[in-house]
Amino acid sequence: MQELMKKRAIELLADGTCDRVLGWEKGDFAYDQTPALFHTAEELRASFVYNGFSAANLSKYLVKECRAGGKIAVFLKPCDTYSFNQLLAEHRIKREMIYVIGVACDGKADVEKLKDAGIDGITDIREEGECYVVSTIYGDKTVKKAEALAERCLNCKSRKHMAYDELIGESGEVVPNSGRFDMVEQLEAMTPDERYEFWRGELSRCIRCNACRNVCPACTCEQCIFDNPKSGVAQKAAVNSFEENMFHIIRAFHVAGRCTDCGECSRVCPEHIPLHLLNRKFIKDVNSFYGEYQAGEDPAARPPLGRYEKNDIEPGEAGGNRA
Amino acid sequence: MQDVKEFRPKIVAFCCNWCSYAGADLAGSSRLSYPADVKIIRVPCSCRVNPLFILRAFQRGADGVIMAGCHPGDCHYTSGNYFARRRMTLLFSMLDYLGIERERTRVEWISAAEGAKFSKTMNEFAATIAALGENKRLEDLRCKN
Amino acid sequence: MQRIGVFICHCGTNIAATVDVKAVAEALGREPGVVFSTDYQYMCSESGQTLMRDAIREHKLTGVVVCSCSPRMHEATFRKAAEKEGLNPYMVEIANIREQVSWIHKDIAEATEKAIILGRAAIAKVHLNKPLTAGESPVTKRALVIGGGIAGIQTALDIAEAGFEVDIVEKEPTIGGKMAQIDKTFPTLDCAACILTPKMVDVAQNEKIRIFSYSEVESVKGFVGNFKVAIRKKARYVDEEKCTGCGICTEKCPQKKVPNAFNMGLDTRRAIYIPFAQAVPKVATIDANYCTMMKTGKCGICQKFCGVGAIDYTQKDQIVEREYGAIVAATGFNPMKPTQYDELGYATCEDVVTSLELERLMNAAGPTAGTLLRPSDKKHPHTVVFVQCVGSRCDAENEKGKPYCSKICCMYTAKHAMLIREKYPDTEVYVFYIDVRTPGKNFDEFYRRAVEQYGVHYIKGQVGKVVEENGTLKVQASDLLSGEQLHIDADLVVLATAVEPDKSARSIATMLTASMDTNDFFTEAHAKLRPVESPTAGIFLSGVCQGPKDIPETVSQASAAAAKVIGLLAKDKLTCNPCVAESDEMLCNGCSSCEKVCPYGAITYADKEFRGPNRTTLIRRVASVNAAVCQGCGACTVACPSGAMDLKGFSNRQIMAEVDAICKM
Amino acid sequence: MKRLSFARLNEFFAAIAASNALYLPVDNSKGKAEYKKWQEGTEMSRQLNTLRSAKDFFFPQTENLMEFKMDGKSVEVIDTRREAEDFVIFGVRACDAASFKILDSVYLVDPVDSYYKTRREHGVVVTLACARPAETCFCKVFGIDAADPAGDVTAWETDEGLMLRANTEKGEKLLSLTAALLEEGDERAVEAAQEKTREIIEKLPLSSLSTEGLGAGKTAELFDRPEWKALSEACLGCGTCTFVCPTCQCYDVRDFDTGNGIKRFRCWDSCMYSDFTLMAHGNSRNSQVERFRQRFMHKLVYYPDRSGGTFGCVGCGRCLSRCPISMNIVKVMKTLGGKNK
Amino acid sequence: MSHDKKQAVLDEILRASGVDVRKCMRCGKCTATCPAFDEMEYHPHQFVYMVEKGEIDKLAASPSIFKCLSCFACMERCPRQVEPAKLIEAVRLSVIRAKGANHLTPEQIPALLDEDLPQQAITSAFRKYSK
Repeated sequence: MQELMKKRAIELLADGTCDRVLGWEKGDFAYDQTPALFHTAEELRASFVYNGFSAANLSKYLVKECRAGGKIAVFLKPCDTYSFNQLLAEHRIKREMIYVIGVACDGKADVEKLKDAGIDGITDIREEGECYVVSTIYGDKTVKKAEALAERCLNCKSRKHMAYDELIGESGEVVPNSGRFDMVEQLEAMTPDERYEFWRGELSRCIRCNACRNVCPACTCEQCIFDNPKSGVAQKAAVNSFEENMFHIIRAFHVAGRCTDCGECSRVCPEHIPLHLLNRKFIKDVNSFYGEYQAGEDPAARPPLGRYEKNDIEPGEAGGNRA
Repeated sequence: MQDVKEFRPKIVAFCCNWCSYAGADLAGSSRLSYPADVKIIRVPCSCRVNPLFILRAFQRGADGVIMAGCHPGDCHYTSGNYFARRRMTLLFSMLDYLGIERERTRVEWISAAEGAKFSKTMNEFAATIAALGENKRLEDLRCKN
Repeated sequence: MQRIGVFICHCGTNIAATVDVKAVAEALGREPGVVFSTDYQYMCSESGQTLMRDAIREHKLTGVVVCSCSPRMHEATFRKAAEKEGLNPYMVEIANIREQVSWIHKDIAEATEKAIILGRAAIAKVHLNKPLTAGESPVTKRALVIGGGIAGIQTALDIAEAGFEVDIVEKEPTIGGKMAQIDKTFPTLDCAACILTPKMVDVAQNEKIRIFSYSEVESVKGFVGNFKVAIRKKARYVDEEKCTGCGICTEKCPQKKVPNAFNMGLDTRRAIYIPFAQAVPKVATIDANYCTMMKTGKCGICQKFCGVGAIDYTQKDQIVEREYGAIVAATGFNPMKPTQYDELGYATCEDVVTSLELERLMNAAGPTAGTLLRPSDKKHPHTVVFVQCVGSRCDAENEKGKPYCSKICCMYTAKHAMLIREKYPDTEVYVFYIDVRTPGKNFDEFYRRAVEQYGVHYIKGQVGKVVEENGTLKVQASDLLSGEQLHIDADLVVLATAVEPDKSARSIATMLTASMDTNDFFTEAHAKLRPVESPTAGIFLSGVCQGPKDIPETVSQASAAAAKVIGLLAKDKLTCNPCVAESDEMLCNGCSSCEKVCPYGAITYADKEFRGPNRTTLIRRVASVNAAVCQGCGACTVACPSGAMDLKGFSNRQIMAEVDAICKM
Repeated sequence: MKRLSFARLNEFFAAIAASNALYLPVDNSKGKAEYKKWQEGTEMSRQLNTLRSAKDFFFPQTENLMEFKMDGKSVEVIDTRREAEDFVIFGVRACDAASFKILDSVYLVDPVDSYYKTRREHGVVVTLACARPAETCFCKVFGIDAADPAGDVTAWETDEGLMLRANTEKGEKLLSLTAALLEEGDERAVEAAQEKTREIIEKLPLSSLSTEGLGAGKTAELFDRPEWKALSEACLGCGTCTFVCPTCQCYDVRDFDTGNGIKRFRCWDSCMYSDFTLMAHGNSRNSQVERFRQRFMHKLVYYPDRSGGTFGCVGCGRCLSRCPISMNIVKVMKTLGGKNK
Repeated sequence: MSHDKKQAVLDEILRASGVDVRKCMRCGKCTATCPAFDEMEYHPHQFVYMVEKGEIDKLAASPSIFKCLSCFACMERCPRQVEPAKLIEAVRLSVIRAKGANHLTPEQIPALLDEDLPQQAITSAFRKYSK
């Protein structure tokens, strides 16, 4: 797969389809890949990588890259194509500046899962069939891929590419019962006190590093209101529980109807706060109140907060422990 | 024993200029009273109410926030309250999801002719908030001393 | 830092009796930025305004807060006064301490505290106010009148008289409305047709007036001065241009059994018809529900007989788009059909009729050619019972009726009773009333004539039951004054049913974004001071659509509405509301979220060049707002994810400052 | 050298907690270590290191500085400083212990930061030598010995129990509080443990990282290097690296308007943020590449310039595992440094 | 009766009936519709008026209250939702209660039943007397 992609990228550079390729660059320990631009075949040969640890959603970089001029090729996993479509819908990127290569994905690994399982001193990870062979300074260990699967990939909503110019590997199907709302439902079933305790426990760990916001492909504001001293609500580090709540509620609301559920927010949170549960709540609510809608599925679709029905449910009917 | 102050809830009511604010005026000219704890902020339309304002009110010590607008279909701006309704539905659902008392937030559609409804709604809401007690889950203690 | 002046109005004792105005002035005077604070008996008075103007000048005020009545009342007054002193009018804010404080609270301490807090919120807002300048928008010099009854006719004629174009949209095939169905008018007893039809002819002949009959308003877009209205011209299957109104078709049509709506269904007409002889436009209309040709494709007799080839069975509804500067709602009323009152027997007894049906039964052009004959056996009735207030004056909880007094029934019933007694002196006439209400010039005299001169029996009490027995209507009623229960054998019972706004009014109000009350009457901008305007700018009210009225009142209101329309159309430019949305291009993402919620299409996008970091330039798509089109609802400001869109006069910071001030410990 | 039997660890903590607030790494609900106040039943984490660094104790994420109270038009300034309580941090690793020196060199030189100083004076640091360093560890590169950490007291987990050595007067005092629980310990057990640790350190992939070409005096050489662009390309501009970093010390001073007054507080800031260095005239670092460069130049060049060559990084490896896009100081050093290719 | 006591009786009747007598606009439709009109000394609209004036004694002493058939025609027809029948019921109850235990017990009823009595009348009687 990686070699196919590399070969294709080199061809695209050679035939002038694009002048740079956005992909993932090898790191020190196999799992620490960095999104990078490759301008030459040499660069690609030297450090391009694609494997079970190529987790980053590259679509957000296109906002910046579209302004840089010159056509860019980008590798997008199925979930990344949703973000791509959403960015297109919001005019944040220009389709004609981008050559999309859809790449198949059978779920990404989360190195934290390996570490939590007690594997430390990792120096390299190889894929062997359904397993990862992890080299450590304490010897080799073999782990089933399924056991290392990232949380977000356990509830993968779709293996289908929503947009591409060409595909490498096969595009799958939308997963009908992904179970991605199970946890939301569990929370809904709790009492308000339990929910409050749950979220206080989670959000109180927030260090306001803004990783969730800055990685989010829906958060592409020129300047975030929380960074804008003129907005009247700018904050830096959260001083108290209110500010922790405030930031996350407003951010979730801000991406309501726009979030593609790519899961990057939770992936990058250094404190492992399950931020996707906020976004999924909105997605679930939108689905149940206003009909099924997945941001990024169709760039021409009208977003749920940009339309209405005369008989929409009343705010008083929402919330509470619904059966 | 510290002296326990009687709990006087703080309630912010966002009222659209065309219907609910006029409804409040009618309640006033009809001498239909409602608790002084309710303070009205005039906005052109319910669709002007940003979730930020609601959180801000709670931060600053409000115990309840109510938004009142024209009845669906009667919006002065045709569709503003329809959008407001969706926004508030989602916001309230999210607040509930975070375990913040659902009853602290409310939306009512009150026309310019419904002075009585305005008064009744505000009385009810104030009673609900008084029963709930002080807002603890979305408060910012910095604003309390 | 602003230099703010605060003015507390006593409003006589309206405010001062419940709010300690001195204490409020003193407390607000201590607020940061407040350099002058005082109280005064009537701020809206000439001397109150002078006080404010003097203070603006002497204290070099940059902002003003008036604590008084609702801003819906006097905001404009105070803003104008400030403007005269050179202060931007949008630097004035009102704290509503009358409707929201003194009128609803009794405890002085509590009311004073609340007044101070509302004052603080207004001060907090003024701190962030910025001078705003109103833009201008052009005015389309044409008015639309929706409804072609006497209200619409009068409004249209008056507007046309002033030299402006007017369109009338009437959903029926002819203009004329309810007045055309009425026989005589009170208190003069002159013939309705005699005074209405000349006006209808005037309308038809006036070059400035265009009638869209058999048409309905489909959609309304735009705003004051610049409405765009789509009118649906319903297919009447007759070419209006060709039809001469000769009426041959209406005589030859073989389908004779169509209930005649103009005669309240008391007789029949043909499937192709002209509602009545003086109809305007006098053009035939095919009732597709009954026309044999339309239903089966076989017949075509009218087409054969039409000398000018006006019949066109293939005609389709047509949508006409027109632009207007002002719109007048004159959608009128219908008398309630009292079928829900089983005890009154309307649904079961043919000889229980409504007052409008009686009009037709007494009209020379009606089904009985003006001779009063009862519907069942076409015999002359000898005992007639009138029942007042049917469906009017009910409790708000009562599902059968309306809570309001229909206003016209007392007078028209007196008229009916009088006319019957005059024409048929052998007839006994009973009127059961709750109260007889006759305010109006020569009205009570008229009613007394019915009693004194014509011997009509007025009985205080209500009819409890009407049952038909062998062609006689057994009326059971109470006479509250004597305490007796009466049993009257009547030949005809006439119900004075409640006036109901026309069913179409609700959807029209929605299109016009005009507000309505719970009874579906249009709400006026101010019950006393702006009775013919809707709160929505550019929308005016004429006739019963605003509330029950008799003909003289309808006509005067119609002319008043016309005067307001003329005043508007006489302007070349309108100053726009400056409280409109504005996009901060530095923050705008160009995501189009705002555009999707804008009801006016006021937002457009363009790629613009910006300075990037370190002397680079970059091109970004950004939104801009057309200030002349924007109406300032603020939907976009919340839809905007980046906070780039804000509303002038109601900015995020201003509203949050109010929130802060109100919630302050 | 004192010895504490592992069985009596709980008693040891209880003895300290009797007169001090005792903080130690505890696993949170996500199985990650964070410092928590000890109370009966608190179990110490077995993780190598805490998710956030120990700098929070002396330089908390947010801190009130003073208040202004407003009544009408009058303003009153209120000092909100409170006498700090004595506290003990147990289980600090060598890297974090070394970071305190770096923070001290910033905050305890003139003008002394009195808020920081007070906390520092009231805090006792008990370090714990590393037994099983991770692949992301590279403290050795900066001359830090994970087997022999600094601190008021140093502790080793050995086969014979927990070995404790007081390094300072504060440390002596702390151990004297728990004297009843301690026995004399054998240096050799410590040495054995140290040897094991050092063996592992030698095998760590990053131990051979070179600082050549970096450090004091390299500003001119490194500032305009073209590689900065590619290195920073993927940087999201979030503050994760700075907030988990034990040596990042930048803060912002902000005012919070409560309606009745102002609370002036400081909170961590990050040079990665777009509004860092925002001034009245605008911003002097307008692009992410400049901000990115600043952070690493500070750690690798500017700080050494001012501190006699000491690097502003202690090699704890937190940024390596936490960066959302896995860009980190090691990659920067490898790209810009001399001998790392 | 003292004024206070009178007021207390009145309040109790208003409370028990749930009727707002002030809503009455004196149209007399209740009376016009009443099938028991001829049997009554005071008619439904007078009931309402008398309660409003506080003339409970007069009303309580009148046999009219037991002539009411509880057919509810007046309630059905009243355009102002005054519900005179509920008022009559409340007055009747207050009279019955004042009599203490001096009324029928369930055991006595079977002996008094008339076979020809319509079921509706029995039910109506229970409603009237058995409280």
